[in-house]
Amino acid sequence: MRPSLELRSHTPRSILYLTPVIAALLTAFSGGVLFAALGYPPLEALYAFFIQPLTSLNGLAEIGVKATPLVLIGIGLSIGFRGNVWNIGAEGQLTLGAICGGAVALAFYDVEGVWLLPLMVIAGTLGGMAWGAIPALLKTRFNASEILVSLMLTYVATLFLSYLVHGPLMDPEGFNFPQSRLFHDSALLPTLIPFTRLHLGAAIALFIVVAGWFVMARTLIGFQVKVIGLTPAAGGYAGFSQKKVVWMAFLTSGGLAGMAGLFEVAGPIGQLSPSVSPGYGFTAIIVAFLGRLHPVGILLAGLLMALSYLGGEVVQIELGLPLAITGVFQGMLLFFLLGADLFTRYRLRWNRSPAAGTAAGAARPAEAREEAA
Amino acid sequence: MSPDIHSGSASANVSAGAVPRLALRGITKAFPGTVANDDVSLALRAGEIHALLGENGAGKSTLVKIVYGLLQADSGDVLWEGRPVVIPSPAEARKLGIGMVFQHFSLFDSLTVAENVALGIGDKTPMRVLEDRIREVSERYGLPLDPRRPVHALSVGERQRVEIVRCLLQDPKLLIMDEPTSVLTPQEAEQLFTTLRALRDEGRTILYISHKLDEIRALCGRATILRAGKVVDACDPTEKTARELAQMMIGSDYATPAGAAEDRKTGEARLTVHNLNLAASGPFGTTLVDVDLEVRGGEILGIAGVAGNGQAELLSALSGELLVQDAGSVRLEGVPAGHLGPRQRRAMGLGFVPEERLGRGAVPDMSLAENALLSRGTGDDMVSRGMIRFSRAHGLAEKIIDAYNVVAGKGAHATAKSLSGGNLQKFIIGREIMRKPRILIAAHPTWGVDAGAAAAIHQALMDLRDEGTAVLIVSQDLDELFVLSDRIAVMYHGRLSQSRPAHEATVEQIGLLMGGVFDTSDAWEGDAHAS
Amino acid sequence: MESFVPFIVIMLGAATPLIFAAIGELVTEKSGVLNLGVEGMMLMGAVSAFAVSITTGSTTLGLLAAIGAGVLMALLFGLLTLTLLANQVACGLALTIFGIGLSSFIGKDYVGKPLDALPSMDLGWLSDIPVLGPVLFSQDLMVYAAIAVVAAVAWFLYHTRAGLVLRAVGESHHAAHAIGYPVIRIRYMAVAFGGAMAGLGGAYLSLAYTPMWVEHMTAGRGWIALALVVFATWRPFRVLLGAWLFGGVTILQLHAQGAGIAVPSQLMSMLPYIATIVVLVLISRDATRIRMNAPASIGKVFHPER
Amino acid sequence: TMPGGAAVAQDDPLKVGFVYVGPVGDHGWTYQHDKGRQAVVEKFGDAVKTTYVESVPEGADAERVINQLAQSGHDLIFTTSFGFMNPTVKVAKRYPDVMFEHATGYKRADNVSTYAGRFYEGRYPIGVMAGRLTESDTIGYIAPFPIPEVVRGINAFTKGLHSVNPDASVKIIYVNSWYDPGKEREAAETLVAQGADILVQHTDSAAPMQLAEEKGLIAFGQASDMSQFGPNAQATAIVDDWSDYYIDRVQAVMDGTWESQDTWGGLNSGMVQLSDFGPKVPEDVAKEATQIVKDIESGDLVIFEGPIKDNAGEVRIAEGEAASEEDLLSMDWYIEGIDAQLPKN
Ligand SMILES: Nc1ncnc2c1ncn2[C@@H]1O[C@H](COP(=O)(O)OP(=O)(O)OP(=O)(O)O)[C@@H](O)[C@H]1O
Ligand SMILES: Nc1ncnc2c1ncn2[C@@H]1O[C@H](COP(=O)(O)OP(=O)(O)OP(=O)(O)O)[C@@H](O)[C@H]1O
Ligand SMILES: [Mg+2]
Ligand SMILES: [Mg+2]
Repeated sequence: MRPSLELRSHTPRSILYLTPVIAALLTAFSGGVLFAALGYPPLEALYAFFIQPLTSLNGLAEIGVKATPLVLIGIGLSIGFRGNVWNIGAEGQLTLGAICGGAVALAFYDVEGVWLLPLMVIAGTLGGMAWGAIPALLKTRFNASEILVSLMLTYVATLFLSYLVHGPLMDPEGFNFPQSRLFHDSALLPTLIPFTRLHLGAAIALFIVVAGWFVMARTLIGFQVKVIGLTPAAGGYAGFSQKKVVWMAFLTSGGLAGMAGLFEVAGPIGQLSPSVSPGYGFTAIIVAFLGRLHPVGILLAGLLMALSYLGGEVVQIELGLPLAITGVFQGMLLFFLLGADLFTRYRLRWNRSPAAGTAAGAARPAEAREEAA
Repeated sequence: MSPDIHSGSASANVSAGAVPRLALRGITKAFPGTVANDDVSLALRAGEIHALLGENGAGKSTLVKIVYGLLQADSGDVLWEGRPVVIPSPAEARKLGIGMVFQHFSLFDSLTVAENVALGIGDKTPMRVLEDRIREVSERYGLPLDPRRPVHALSVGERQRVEIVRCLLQDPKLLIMDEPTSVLTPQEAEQLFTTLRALRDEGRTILYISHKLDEIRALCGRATILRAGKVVDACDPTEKTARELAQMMIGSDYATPAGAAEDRKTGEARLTVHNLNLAASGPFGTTLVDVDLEVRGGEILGIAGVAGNGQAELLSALSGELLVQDAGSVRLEGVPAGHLGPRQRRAMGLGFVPEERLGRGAVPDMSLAENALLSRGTGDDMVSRGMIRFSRAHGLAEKIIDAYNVVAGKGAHATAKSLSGGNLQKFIIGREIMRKPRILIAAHPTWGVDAGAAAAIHQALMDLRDEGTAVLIVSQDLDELFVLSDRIAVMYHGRLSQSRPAHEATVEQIGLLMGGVFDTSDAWEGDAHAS
Repeated sequence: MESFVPFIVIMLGAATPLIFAAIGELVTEKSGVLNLGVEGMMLMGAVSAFAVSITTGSTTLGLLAAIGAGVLMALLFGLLTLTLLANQVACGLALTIFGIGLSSFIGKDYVGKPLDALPSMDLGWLSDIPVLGPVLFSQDLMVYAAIAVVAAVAWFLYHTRAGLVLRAVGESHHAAHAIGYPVIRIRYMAVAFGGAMAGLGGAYLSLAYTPMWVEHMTAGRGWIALALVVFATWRPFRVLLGAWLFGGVTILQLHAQGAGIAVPSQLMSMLPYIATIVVLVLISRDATRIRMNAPASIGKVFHPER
Repeated sequence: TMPGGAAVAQDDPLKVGFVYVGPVGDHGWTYQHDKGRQAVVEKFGDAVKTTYVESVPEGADAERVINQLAQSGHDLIFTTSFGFMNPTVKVAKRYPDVMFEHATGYKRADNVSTYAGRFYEGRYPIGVMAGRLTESDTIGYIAPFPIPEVVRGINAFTKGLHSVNPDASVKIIYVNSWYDPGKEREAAETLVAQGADILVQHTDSAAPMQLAEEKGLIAFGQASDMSQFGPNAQATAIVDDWSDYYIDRVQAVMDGTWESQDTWGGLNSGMVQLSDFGPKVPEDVAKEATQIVKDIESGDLVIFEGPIKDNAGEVRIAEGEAASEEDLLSMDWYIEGIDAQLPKN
């Protein structure tokens, strides 16, 4: 008997729900072993990592805060990924969103009004779109790889933000420290739960999840993206324009990333500073794939990712685990989740091993189908 | 070892004909939901060309993949020259002396012809030497190939040649060919048969799969017939008519479409191409030069030609996948359309069946319901206000499946890739015809499709014509063109000949034109104007 | 000329870790696998090389350790993506997170410890030749090794049978499988080579360029290496060109700053990235050429059935 | 110490939290803060329980981390990066009973102190040493970002340099990173190629020091004593030493005497120190530098004393005046004699 993998023609729901549980259990087990081996109490550590952040309202709200940009960006990226458009520069688009939205807030730093926040959201979204438009343009016009262009533009965006907060957008009363004025109240996102930081952006992210699902599952545009992504030639046959899909993917993902950036500065940060994102644009790529490019999956994956960051902080605080160990642990969690995905697409089958080779020339060589192993 | 086709090394090994070269005993192979091969037994002798017949999905490809080591049988034995063997991989199969030409090409687009061949033959011949050998062998068998060209620049027909040449270079004792001639001109096919007969006379065994029954009758000494994975019959095909063979495959009779009527009444010109010029899109593409054609309502125009002579470019220019500078050079019902994309042209009543069914005509990983949407635009009732009405798409798919006898396990939910090629072809043709197009363009409508399905497709095309649609068929299969077309034209090096009524043309004439022999064409062009 | 020579010398050094990592990734990608975990593998290479060198006193062992660590990381990636068929993009990113964590964990005790730099080659009179001497004959060995690896990879890919097979697997795994090549095994080897080279790239940083260990000392060079592969349109010698361009523009803007140019430093620091984009645009016009070199099955999961 | 306070600490240790912007393994800024933390642990033993969270990004995460520390019962929290200023102030409002210490910022509250080192004080004597030691009259200066803290250092350094060697010039390169060994090395190499024979850095890694060692040049270390990376090259290093301050503040909390204050510790506080002189520093130069340090400590030497012009010729600090704390804190101009322009809006 040797195991082999067989493509499933369809995935039973039970498997779909079971695999993350199995992955979590595997992570818990090997994480426990890891913690124990390093001399930390395993159960306590696991509790602190996975459960403790969930035990308070504030903790839950914080997960929402952390997950908001991940989910927003993840949804945008997933649309592109499905259409084979590889935007890996969401971090840069996020930064531009923060810059543009933030600039609006600063331009009206002494003018209050209910119109200000919507204006900022629009500016942030447009900023992200504009930054996304560059790789889209270079891709469609000059065939330049969007992967490379979007990645490089991330560095440019970060440096640009740094330049702005060291110069034009610097707080004039801030002793020349590199940050902007604090936004006033009407430029800040209202919070959803009092005494927490959970802000309106989280609700909008939820709405985007639903909208993302609707677009991909129900609309012609979503259908076009999927067709082009799966089979570009069929897209050409159908008359769907590949360029349009590139544009639409970049404008959507750039716009959502820009919105996420604006939500960060108008939400928990409240000003422009040299670093507005701890790499949300990159983490969101993992989130998108962990969520199997499906909006609901992305929502769950975003929440889990957020939890893993919070858990990492809790174990540092409660048990004194260095960040290095949490990084290792986080890596493990991701690996197990990604690995377990296997069983949603394939079924393990135990094959009868083929009759032992009898012919001289055809004794099973090393090249035997080891792929199946 | 330095294999050479004419070394005769294979025949030296042939002892008496007593031991079959390859014997299969009780081969069974099941896939989820299907038993592709059910207790199949078969013996191939040295020096014979043996046909494997069966409808689409009968299990032919599966069986030969087992022999070539690509699949492992669930049970049963393989005996090579009397000894039981396990063939775990193609490399081992090649070591035994088994070669295979694949139905679906296993070529590498970005590599050159020579590199592709080198990969397939598994010895360490220096590239220079190999290139020379390729040139030599390919010319000898009338399959001209430039070893340095990258495969992505080759037409389908040329790619098929690469597969064949790659195989021939291996000096195989058993050569498996899964539908090798579907893209060759009659002359090319004839050349190949000559080659295959020569190979047979050297003592090699050829296992030959084809849906072209006349071909099998002309070439093969024995035939084994598969139906639903089981061996149902064996015969000497030279003693049977094509119709008898087809009946053995299907297990019942089928209807042949009525041939083209002479002098049918045609309507207005629906598709007019005038002075169409199109620069080659890639370095190895074909430039279209001054192409003129006209298709009227109620007639079928057939375009013959060897793959790679500009048909692909012409089809793209007609479908709208490639736009042309001069909008007026392509007119749909008189309206300039050269600048319009596929969706706009569809809205004007154009239907289009592309050459590649899987991967162009259909998205492999999508369901038939979704694939039914592929050629539906905003104008149809499948989409309203940018939203897709899936229940209608589903209904449409079901309707196509019913009307065209598409065999699909899960009906409209089945993915396109789970259908056999023939069934998928029926689905796509059905999808286009159901739109009631005013103009239909179909490329290679029955390539690789079994006789029963081909007849059904032909009938559907003729019915459409009779309803008044203008139909343009591009095909290499002259039999098909003669059955369907009212007029036939030939494409060669990016130019299209004048058309002439099908009943006035002969296969020989057209075959020569396809090969670029124009001696007869002047006379033909002269009287083509009259029609 | 006076300042041109040191300029080239600095550029060669700056480009070296990028060249190692990028050429490894190029081979990986040529086999059809996209491993975004270069940064993580580089860090593991850097820390292992440093730890082993400092404990054993042997640079050779350090380099071997870097190769070993890179290979192990790569095999972990291979296990997930090739055997367990997980998504390559996500696994690569996860590998980076994992590598950052693990390297800083391993490196805890090595922070702040000095190590002697790799000796520069001193070829006597050769190094004293004006202009050519310093450029060609005064670097440490790994600078030359990186260039040699690029040449070797180019030769391997385009002049050996194994290279042909590797390209074929990256072009179409189904076709390669159909004619009998062990797709998965070949990809494992390519991925492992990528890991080994990323490890060396990291080792160059921690042993030669800045002989020390600090956490996350690669500072994003793994990402640049990934971008260089795309920039090079999967052609080995263009990797050199890209790395030199990137390194060159970096040094150039530092030069300009040192010379007191009145442009904000952040804007100056953007130059290498912008230059890379501009050159990419210029060389991307010819889609056919790119198509000829880009591995068509990159990032796609291969399973022998279909 | 009050016996009572000590007794309380015995059975219920004082919880002290540290929020770091980098990894403790950066061997620079964060590394030195963590050394301070370790000194606290060493000093108080079981009477304290310290916690740290490293690599906390300046942004939305900082507030959460600080909040979590406050929420989980920490009595005293050090937030050690400028970017943590606003989050610290926000959290402090929510937890009036918790005491906060923010490094390098300017916002204070009843329960928020600020503290920073006058690192520029160390840079003046370094400038003097550089002026004496340079032969090419070109100094290379590797800087992270053009913020007041860094500009102040450059100005102090240049002032010291020109006080003894008016011909020497300073070449400045910003690498836009606090620590990226590779980039710092490239900057250092570039400066050397441009003629610098002395390297000064305000970035954290030892890469420039290593390069100086390799090339037989002289360099000044930053944040910590880097002599192990440049046993010959290091002339001296500006060492951040937070130990005493941290011990004092913890003690103050234990004693119940903690009050919000602003500490800007210079050479005389021990927060800023110069490490031992290296082998390439001649006796007389060492003596001179030591004397200058003494003068600064005693207040006899005021570094930014008028008249001081910026490099565009505008008088920034009038004759007879010394720069105010605010002038220093917000310094955004280069001093006369620096042949470069500071990027301005
Ligand atoms: N990999 C597979 N997974 C599942 N089913 C398969 C697979 N390969 C073949 N089958 C099924 O096995 C049956 C036989 O397929 P096969 O390809 O052998 O038919 P065929 O005789 O070659 O048909 P055609 O004339 O169209 O080439 C079909 O019903 C097909 O659906
Ligand atoms: N997941 C699947 N589920 C069901 N059937 C499958 C699946 N994958 C492949 N098949 C079947 O496997 C066969 C693949 O064999 P192959 O590639 O030779 O095509 P074919 O049937 O011979 O096509 P053609 O009609 O063009 O000759 C298809 O016929 C298809 O029906
Ligand atoms: Mg078949
Ligand atoms: Mg078939």
